[in-house]
Amino acid sequence: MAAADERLRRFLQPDHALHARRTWQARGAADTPGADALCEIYLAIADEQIVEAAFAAYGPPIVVACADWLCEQLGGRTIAVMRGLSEADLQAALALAAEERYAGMLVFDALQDALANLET
Amino acid sequence: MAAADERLRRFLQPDHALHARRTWQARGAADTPGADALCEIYLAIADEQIVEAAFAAYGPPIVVACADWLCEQLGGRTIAVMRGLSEADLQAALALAAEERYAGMLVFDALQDALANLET
Amino acid sequence: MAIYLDHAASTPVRPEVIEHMGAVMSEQGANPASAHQPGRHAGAVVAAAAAAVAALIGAAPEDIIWTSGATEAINLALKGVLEFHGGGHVVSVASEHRATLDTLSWLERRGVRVTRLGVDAAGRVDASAVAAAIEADTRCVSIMHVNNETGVVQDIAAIGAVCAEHCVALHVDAAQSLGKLDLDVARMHIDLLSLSAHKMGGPQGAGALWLRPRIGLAAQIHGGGQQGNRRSGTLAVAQVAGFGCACSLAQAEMAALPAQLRALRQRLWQELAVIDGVLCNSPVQDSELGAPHILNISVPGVHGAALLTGLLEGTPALAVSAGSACSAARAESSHVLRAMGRTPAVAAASLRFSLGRTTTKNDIELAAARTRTEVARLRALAPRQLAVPA
Amino acid sequence: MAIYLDHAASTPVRPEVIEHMGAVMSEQGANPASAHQPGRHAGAVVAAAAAAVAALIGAAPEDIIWTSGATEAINLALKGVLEFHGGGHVVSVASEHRATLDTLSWLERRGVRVTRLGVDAAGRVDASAVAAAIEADTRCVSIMHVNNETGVVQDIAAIGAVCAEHCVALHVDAAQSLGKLDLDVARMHIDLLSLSAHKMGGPQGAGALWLRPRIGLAAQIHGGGQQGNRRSGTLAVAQVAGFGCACSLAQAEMAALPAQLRALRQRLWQELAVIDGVLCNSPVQDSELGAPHILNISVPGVHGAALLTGLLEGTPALAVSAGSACSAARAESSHVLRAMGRTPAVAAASLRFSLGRTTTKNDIELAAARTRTEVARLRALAPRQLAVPA
Ligand SMILES: Cc1ncc(COP(=O)(O)O)c(C=O)c1O
Ligand SMILES: Cc1ncc(COP(=O)(O)O)c(C=O)c1O
Repeated sequence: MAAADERLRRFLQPDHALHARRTWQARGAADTPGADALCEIYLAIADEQIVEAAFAAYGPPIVVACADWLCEQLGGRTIAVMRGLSEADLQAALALAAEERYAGMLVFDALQDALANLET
Repeated sequence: MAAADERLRRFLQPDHALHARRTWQARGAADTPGADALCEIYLAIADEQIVEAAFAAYGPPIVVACADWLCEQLGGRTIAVMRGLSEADLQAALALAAEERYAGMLVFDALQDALANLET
Repeated sequence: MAIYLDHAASTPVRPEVIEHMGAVMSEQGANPASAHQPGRHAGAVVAAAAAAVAALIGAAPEDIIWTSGATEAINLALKGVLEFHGGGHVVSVASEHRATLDTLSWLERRGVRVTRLGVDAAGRVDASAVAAAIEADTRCVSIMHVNNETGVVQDIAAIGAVCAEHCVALHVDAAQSLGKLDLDVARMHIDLLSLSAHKMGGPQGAGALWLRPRIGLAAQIHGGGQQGNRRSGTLAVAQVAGFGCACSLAQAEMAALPAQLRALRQRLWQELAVIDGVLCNSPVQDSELGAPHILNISVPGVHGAALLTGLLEGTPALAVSAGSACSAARAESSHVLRAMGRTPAVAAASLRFSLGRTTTKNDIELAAARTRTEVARLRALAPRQLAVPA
Repeated sequence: MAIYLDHAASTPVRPEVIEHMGAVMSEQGANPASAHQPGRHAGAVVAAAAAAVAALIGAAPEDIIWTSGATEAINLALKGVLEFHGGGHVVSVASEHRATLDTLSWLERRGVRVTRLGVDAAGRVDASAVAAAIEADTRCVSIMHVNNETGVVQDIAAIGAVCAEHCVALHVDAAQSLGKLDLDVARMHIDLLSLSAHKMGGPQGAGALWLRPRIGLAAQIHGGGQQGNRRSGTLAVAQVAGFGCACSLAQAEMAALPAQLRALRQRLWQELAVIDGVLCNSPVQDSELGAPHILNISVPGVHGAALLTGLLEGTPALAVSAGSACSAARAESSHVLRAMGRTPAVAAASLRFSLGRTTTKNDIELAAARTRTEVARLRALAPRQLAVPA
């Protein structure tokens, strides 16, 4: 029940939606094969540390909830620590059902893409 | 509706059930093929006139109603007039359905039997 | 007002149930299949009702399939199992309710083979006869718990053990026993159980089929896919809630109601036993063999239709029923009594008195007195050779 | 409390109906099949209800067969006609309700041939297409009056004339039109008509099949032989009475209610039409083509499941439904909208608002405002390339 409430809250009132109040150092995107869900992750970075992360997303509510959860985890972490973050954590935190796993993969794919963009 | 009421009244409270308050000059009986209904007609006769008629019956309610109706018709009639009485009158008076005609035939058969017994 | 002793045909809805249904209808307007909040509230009402029904039969709520009554449940059980298996063989009993017998005839016309076991003079079927009738492709044994005409109780636990041993699904028609006799699907080895609400204080038009998990069943009403695709059609939330409410009330009274009914029925039989020649078609002597609420008698020497009409239309009017209101000559007398070996004439002159929670001692005494009077009147009307009981 | 705009899924039972059903349950405890006085009283209640339902469709009361809802009625109509004829061919339409489509698929697996006609962009089927599809052994044409997702109205009178000319029975699913549009079985040449009570103020779990005399129909639920052997099972007297009561009330309001609903729906559309790119899937322009109570829209560029969840769970909560809550990617979007030629993505992003007798102008305005806000929120959340409608 707690996970269900959290999922709903993150969908209805995400704290980490993309905004224009700062410039972002990296942007990554991913989509699902059927293109029914899209996710972008934006990172603001200073001194090897993520100052803030934000997302834009199109898809079922669980996609928004996953993106919001991920951005919350990212804020304040060093890039090294962040690399240790796993999909399993997300699955556990939001109690993803088997048919919802794609949402977790999607937001992590977007994050990987952002990191790749950062490195280049 | 009137006929339905009359049928029910004659079954529940027949006026002409057999009683022992007088002697009867003739008795006739009839039954249905399956023996599921039986009727006896009793006649008390004086001066070629039927003083009173009564019945005994076993069978569905309609048999009792028909017997009661017939006995009422018979009372006070001369034997000659009585012979003019027909099953059609009974069918009309009690609104017999096709599957109830047997009851009319049954009581008239019992009457014929009584008249035959009278003549011998 | 007629003296109502036809509770086995339908018993009045309990006031608590009427009130609950009214509240549900006033507060819950939604379709329980809907994802929105009002829909989920309606769904919660259904879930609570499922828990109440399931508790009364020792089952899990999720295995309840709601139907429009026991007739539909029985049709679903028998057609559903046989369609799932693509045909086969069924074992049942000659004295079952029409819902079973007519469904089996329908299946027979489609190639299903049906064995209809006979019953003994008390109306019981033997578990060993069931065992002997099971064939290699027997898909289902279908037996009623309590007979609706005589109240005779079948030994479901023994039959269930036989079915379990042979790995054949057992379907039980419990329309007349729910809330009157203990029902435990695990202990009795039942696989499918048909229930009806209106025989035990719930609303007419509500019933259920309980289905043991993993029993294969093909749906019989197709459409929106409600109830896990086992029975389509919008759920009747208030009906289901009323059924659940009646089950909760019944469960609380299981300790007292059967004994109360049994005592009244015993009293009724005492008062009717004085009728010359009267026969009892219900097992009144042995309280294990007879359901508490049904007393079936035959009155030889009195025409069945006349007796019934006399009681129904006389004063005070009784509301009772006949095994069959039809005449013996037309060979339409009760198939149940004939299966028990009664002659057509005796079967035709039968009366069923059935008692309910609201039945009083006064009802019983008035009904017995009225019956005695009517029998005496009809016997007096009959020709001499019939005046003594046949 | 959610703003309830899902009356096409189920509309609240009218207070008069609840009261009437409570009175019937309190006063009538008997089985209407019983010969005794309480049974006859129950039978009279049923007869009065049949008269009320029949009056609303221009039919005779004795031709009403009571069922547990439109789903059962549709199953009975289609299976009953095809079983009676021992197979054959059926003509129907791709955008029918699941109760029709799934029953036809079941029949197809048993050798019945089915033609499913397409519809135009508005969702209408052409009477000439029906005529062209009729074959020598066509037993039945089955078409819904009002589509439950879009509200589009089929020209039943024209289709009925075609069927009459070809001597083929016409079955109409009127679950969504009863009490909202004129229904006249004679004028429209209807032979079988499926009805549901809970879409028009009656109880859930009550419905009827009206059957033109002399149309051959095989029963689908077997048993006690109630309803002239056409549908067995104890009649649910209170349910039937509630349905009858709802029909009487509806008949008195037929002059006013449709116009009232139509005006509210028009208002709702005006308030939603300002959404960038919004598409209307209901024929709002032509009042002949659309039922008064249904408005279906698609909002491109917004994910359907997100929009629905946002509306259902946000504040104030709306109770609306989607043509389908499933995602376009899984190709499970509304079969109705896809039959009308909408892309899967557009079909997946659809919302159905359905209005009822109790809907107020305030409901409409709040719902429209809430929808606009939610669409704006979700569009703002979406990646740039999607921020403009697709
Ligand atoms: C033993 C038995 N089975 C089945 C039924 C049918 O139940 P329902 O009236 O709920 O269809 C009844 C009652 O009519 C019954 O007594
Ligand atoms: C057009 C249509 N047909 C049939 C049905 C099924 O009706 P019921 O819920 O009474 O089974 C519905 C509603 O679900 C409907 O909208």
